[in-house]
Amino acid sequence: MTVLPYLVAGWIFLIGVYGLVTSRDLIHAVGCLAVTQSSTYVLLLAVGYRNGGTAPVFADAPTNSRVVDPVVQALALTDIVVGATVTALLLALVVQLRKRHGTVDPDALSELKG
Amino acid sequence: MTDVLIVVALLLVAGAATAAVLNRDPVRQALVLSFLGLTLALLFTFLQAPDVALSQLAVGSAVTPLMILLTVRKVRRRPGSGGDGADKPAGRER
Amino acid sequence: MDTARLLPLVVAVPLLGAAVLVATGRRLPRLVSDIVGCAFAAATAATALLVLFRAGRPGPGTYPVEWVGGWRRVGIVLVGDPLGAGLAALVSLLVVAVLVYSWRYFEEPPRRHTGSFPALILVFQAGMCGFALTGDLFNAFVFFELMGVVAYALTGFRVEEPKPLQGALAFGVVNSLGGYVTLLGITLLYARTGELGFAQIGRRLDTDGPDGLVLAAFVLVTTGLLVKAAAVPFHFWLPDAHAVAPTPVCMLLSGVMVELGVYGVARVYWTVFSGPGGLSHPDFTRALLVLGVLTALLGAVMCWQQRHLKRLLAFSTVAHTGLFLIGVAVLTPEGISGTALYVLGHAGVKAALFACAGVLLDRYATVDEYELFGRARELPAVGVLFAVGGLALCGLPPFGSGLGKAAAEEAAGHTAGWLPALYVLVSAVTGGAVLRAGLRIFAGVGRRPRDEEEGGPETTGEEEPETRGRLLRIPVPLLAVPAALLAASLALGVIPAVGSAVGRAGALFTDTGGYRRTVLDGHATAAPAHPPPHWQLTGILLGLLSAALAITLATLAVRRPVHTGTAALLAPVRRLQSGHIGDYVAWLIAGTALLTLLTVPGVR
Amino acid sequence: MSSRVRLWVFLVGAAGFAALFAAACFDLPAFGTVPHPYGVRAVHAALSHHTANVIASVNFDLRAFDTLGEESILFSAVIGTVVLLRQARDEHRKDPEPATVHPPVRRFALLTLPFALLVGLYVIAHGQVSPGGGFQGGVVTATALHLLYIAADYRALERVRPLTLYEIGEAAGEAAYVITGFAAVLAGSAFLTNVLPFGTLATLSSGGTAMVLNAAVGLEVTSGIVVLLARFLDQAVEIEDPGEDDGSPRHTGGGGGNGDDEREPA
Amino acid sequence: MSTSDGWLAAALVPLLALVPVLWRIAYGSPKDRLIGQNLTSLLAGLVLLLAARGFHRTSYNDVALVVSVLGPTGTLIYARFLDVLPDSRLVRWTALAGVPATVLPLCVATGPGRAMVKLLLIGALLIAGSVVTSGRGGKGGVTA
Repeated sequence: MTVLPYLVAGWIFLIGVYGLVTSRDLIHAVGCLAVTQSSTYVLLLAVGYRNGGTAPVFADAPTNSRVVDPVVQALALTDIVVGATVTALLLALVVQLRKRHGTVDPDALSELKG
Repeated sequence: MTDVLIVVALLLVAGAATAAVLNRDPVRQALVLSFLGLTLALLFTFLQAPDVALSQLAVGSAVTPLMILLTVRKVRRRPGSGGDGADKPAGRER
Repeated sequence: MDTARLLPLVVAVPLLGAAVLVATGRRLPRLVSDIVGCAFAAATAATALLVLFRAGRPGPGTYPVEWVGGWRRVGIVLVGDPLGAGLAALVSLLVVAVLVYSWRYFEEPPRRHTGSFPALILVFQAGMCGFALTGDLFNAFVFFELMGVVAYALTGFRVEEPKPLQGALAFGVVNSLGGYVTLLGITLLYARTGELGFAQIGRRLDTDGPDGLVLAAFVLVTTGLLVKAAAVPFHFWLPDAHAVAPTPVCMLLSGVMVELGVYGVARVYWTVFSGPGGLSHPDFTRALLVLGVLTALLGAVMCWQQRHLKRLLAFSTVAHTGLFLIGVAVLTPEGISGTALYVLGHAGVKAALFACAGVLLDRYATVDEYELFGRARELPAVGVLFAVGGLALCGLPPFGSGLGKAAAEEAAGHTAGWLPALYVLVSAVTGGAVLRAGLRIFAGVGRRPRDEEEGGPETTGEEEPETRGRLLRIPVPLLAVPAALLAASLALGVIPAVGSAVGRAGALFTDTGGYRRTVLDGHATAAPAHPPPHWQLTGILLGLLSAALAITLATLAVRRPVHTGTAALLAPVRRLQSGHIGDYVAWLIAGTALLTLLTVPGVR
Repeated sequence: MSSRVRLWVFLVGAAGFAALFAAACFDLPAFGTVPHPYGVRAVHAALSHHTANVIASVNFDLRAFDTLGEESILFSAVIGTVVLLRQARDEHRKDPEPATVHPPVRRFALLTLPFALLVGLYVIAHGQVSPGGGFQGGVVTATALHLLYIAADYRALERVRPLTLYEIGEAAGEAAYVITGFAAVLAGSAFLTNVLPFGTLATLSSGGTAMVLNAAVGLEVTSGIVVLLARFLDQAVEIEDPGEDDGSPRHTGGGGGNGDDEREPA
Repeated sequence: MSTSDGWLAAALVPLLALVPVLWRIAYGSPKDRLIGQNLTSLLAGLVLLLAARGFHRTSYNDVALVVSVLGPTGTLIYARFLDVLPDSRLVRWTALAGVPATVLPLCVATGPGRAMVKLLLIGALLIAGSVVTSGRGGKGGVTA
C-alpha cells in the first residue's frame, strides 16, 4: 500500500505509451495519449493524500479538520483541462488527415521522410 | 476501510487503462475510456478530491469519448479518396 | 508604477488582444484585424523591453520580481531577470516581425474567422513570454502546454494540405507526451519538497542529499524540456513540423520556441538542481554534452542531405540547438552568456532565412532545391538576403550569431579542447548547405541536379503556395522583414552594449544563491563580474574559418557530382526519420532511459 | 523502422523508465504521509480570504495565474479546432436527415434537459463553496445542451444553438478574466490581486474576485465546449468530403463495412 | 467497525461489481458493451452516495448528482452512434432493487432536510435514467 498508488501511476503511463508505439489507428493513438495522461492525475492526487484527511472544502466540515493537500487538486484540475483540449485538437487533426491522406493508419503515412 | 476502497479503485483504474490500450478498435476504446473516466472519478473521491472527480467525470466519461465517437463517425463514413486498401486499420472490424 | 507590476502584463496583454480579435473577428475586415494584432503584439514588446531595460540596468544585481495576486511565497512568482526578460523581449519583437510579414501572406484567411490567425499568434506570444518569465515549475508547465497547443494548431493551419497535418500530429503527440513526462517529474519534486517555486524547491532539496527520487525528477522534468528543444533522440518531430508549418509560424518555431526548451533546461538546472541536494555538475555536464554533441552532428549531417528548403533549415535548427545545449552543458557564466547571444543572433538569421524560403514558396509553389535550380535568378534581392543569411548562420563576423558562436565556443573550449572544432564544423556544414541551396536556386551555378535513384528516403519540396495564387510581384513586407531581421542580427554583434548586457545576464543567471535570495527574500545581490562576450582574435579567425569552409563546401557540392557512397552510408541514419508517430514515441522513451544512464553517477 | 524494431526500442526504453520510476517511488514518503508545507499555507490563505472551497481558492486566487494559462489553453484549442475543422474550399455541406426518436427516450431527454442545465449552473455557482466550479459546471452545462440532439436531431440542436453567440461568449469569458486581473493593477495592486470584499465564509457571495473569475471561467468553458462539440458534430453530420457527392455511385460497405453508415445523408 | 466503516464497506459491493462490468465492456458484443456502460454509471452513482455518507461529507453528493445526470445522457449518445439500445433486464433490476436499497437507508441515516431531498432526487434520476435507457427502445432510440 505504501507505494502501490505510485506504481499504478507508472504502469498506466507505460501501458499508454505501449499503446501509442504499437497503434495502427491514429484515433486509437489519441485515446492512448489520454490514458497516458491519466497517470499524471493519479500520481498528483496520490502525492497529495494524507491518511485520515478529508477534502479541503469547509462548507460542511469544521475549519480545523485534517485535510488533504488542496494544491495538487488544483494542479490536477488544470491538467485535466489541458488533456481534454489536447485530445480535441489532435482529433481535429486526425479528421483532416483522413480526408487528405485517405487513411488513419500511421504505417501508411509516408509524406515526410528522411 | 478507506484504504481498501482506494486499493480496489486503483486496481480497477489500472485494469481499465490496460483494457483501453488493448482495445484497438476506437469505438470499443471510447467505451472503455468512459469506464476509465468513471473509475478515476471514484478513485479521486476516495482520495478526498471531489473537485477533481467532478471534472474527470465531465471530461473523461462524457466529452472525450464523445469526441472520439464523432471522429470515428466522420472517418468511417466513406472510403478514402486515395484509398488502396491500406487505409483499413487493423481491428476495424468489430 | 513599479516595473515588477509590468511582468504579468507581458502575458496578459496579448491574451486580451486574442480575446478581442476572436470576439470581433468575424465582423472586422482583414486589414483591421491585422492592425489590431500588430498593435497588441507591439504593446507587449514595449512592455517587455521596458522590463528588460529596468532589469538590464547596470549596478547591483537586482531585478524585478512579482508575486502574482500579491501572494508572497504562496502564489506564483514572475522573475524579470535579464535573461528571462531578454527572451520575452526577443519573442515579442519576433512576433511583431512575423505579424508584419504575414500582413500580405495568407491571401485567403478562413472564412468568417479572419481574426483567428493573429489571435493564435498572440496567444503563442503570451505562452512563450510566460514561459520565459515564470519562476514557478507548474506554471512553467502550463505555459509549456500553452505554447504547444497553439503551435500544433498553427502547424496544421493549412488543412487542405496533407503534409502539414501529418507534421502537426507528430508534433502534437510527441510534445504532449513530453509535457506529461515533465509533469510526472514535477509531481515527484512536489512529493519530496512540497513546493512549486524554483527557488523554494531548490532550497528544500538542498536540505537533503541527492537520491534516486531527485535523479528521477531531474530526468523526467528535463525530458519534456529536451523534447521541446529537439535534442537527439527527441528531435524527430521538429523537421516534420517545421518543414510544413506556414512560413510565418516556422519563423517563430525555429527562431525562439525550440530555444525556449534549452532555456528551460538551463533555468531548471541552475535554480533547482545545481545545489548540493540536486544533481552534481559533472553529471549534468556529461549528460547534456553527450546529447548536445549528438544533436549537433546529426542535425548537421541531415541538414546537408536535404533538398526541401524548409526541411533543410529545420535540420539546421536541430544542429544549432545541439550547439546551444553544449553551451549550457559547460555550466559557466561565459557559456550561458555566449549561448544567449548566439540564440539572439540565430533567431534573427533563421527567421530571415525562413522568410526568404516563404517568398520562394509563394512564387514558385515549391521549395525544392532541385526544381528551383536557377529559376530565382529574377529575384536578386531575395538571393542576397539568402546568401547573407547563410553566411551569418555559419557565424561570420561581425554578426551577432558570430559573436555568440565565438563566445560559446571559447567557453566550451575550457571544458574540452575539441569542442571549438565541433562548433566550427557544424556551423560550416549547416551554413554550407544553405549557401549551396542559394547558389543553385538564385544563381543557377553548377550542373542541374537530377533526381537520383527512386525509393530512397526523401521528402521533396513540392508544396502549395500559402497565398491565394502564385505571387507575381513580391510585396514589400516579405522583403523588408528578413532585411530588418538580418540587420538586427548584425547590430547585436557590433553594438558593444549588447555584449556587456548579455554578459551580466549570464552572470546573474548562474548565480543560484542570488536568484533564490532575490526571489524569496527580496535581497539585492551584486552580480559576480565575468568578462562579457566580446570580439577576440581567435573568435574572429574561427568565424572566418567557418565561413570559408562553408563556401568551399557549397562550391564543391555544386561543382562536383554527389558522392553516392556517402549517401548510401548515411541512408540508415536518414531512414530513422521515418515520419511514423510510433517510432518517435519509442525514441522518446528510449531517450529517457539514455538520459538516466548518462546521469546515474559513476557511469562514464 | 519495422514494427518489431520499434517494439524493441520501446521495450529497452520502458525498462529504463520503469527502473528509474520504481527507484523514485521507493524513495518517496509512504502513501498518505507526504509532507505538504505549501498545502498548509494554501489552506490558511484560503480561509483568510473566506473561501470555503480551498481548491477553488487555489485556482482562482492563489494560483489564478495558472488558471489564466489554463483558460488560454482551452481558448486557443477551441480557436484551433474551429480553424482546423473549418469547411475546406473543396467541401460542401448537406442538411442532416431528420430523425424520429423513440417517445420514451424523447420524453426523458426533454425532461432531463432543463434539469441538467440547472445542475450545471448550480455546480458553477457553488464553485467557491462546495466541490465544483466554473470548469466542471461549464462542461456539464455544455454536455447537457446536447441532450437536445438525443431528444430530437441535429437540426433541432442547431436551431437553439446560435454558434456565433457562443464564440463571442468564449472570447468574452477570456477577456473578463484578463480584465479582472487588470482591474487589480488599476487599483494599485499586483495583477490578479483579490481586491473585492471577501464576504462571509461558505456563502455564495464569498471569495471576492475568486467568484468573478469563477463565473468568467464558467462562461468560457460552457461556450468553448459547445463550440468544440459543434465543430465535431458538423464534421460528422454535415460536412461532406471533397468528391463525396460528385455524381459517382457511392461506395457502400466502405470504411470497414460497419453499421455507422445508416445516418449518412442519402 | 464504526458506522462510517460500515457505509464504506457497503460501497465496496457496487465497486467490486464493476470488475465483471469492465470485462463485459472490454470483451463483450456491442450490445453487451452498451449495457456495461449503462451499468457503470448506475453502480458508480451508488458507490458515490455510500462513500459520501461514509466520509461524513454531504457535499460529495454533488458528484453523484452529476453522475446521475451525465450517465444516462452518455448512454443515449452512445446508443445513437452505435445504433443499438439493448433491452436489459439486468440494468432495470439493478436500478429498481439497488437504488432503493441504497437510498432509503441513507435517507433514514441522514434525517429529513435538504440533504435528504437531494438524495431522493439523485435516486429518482438514477432509476429513471436506467429504466429509460434499458427499455425496449429499439435501434439507438431512433425509430427510423
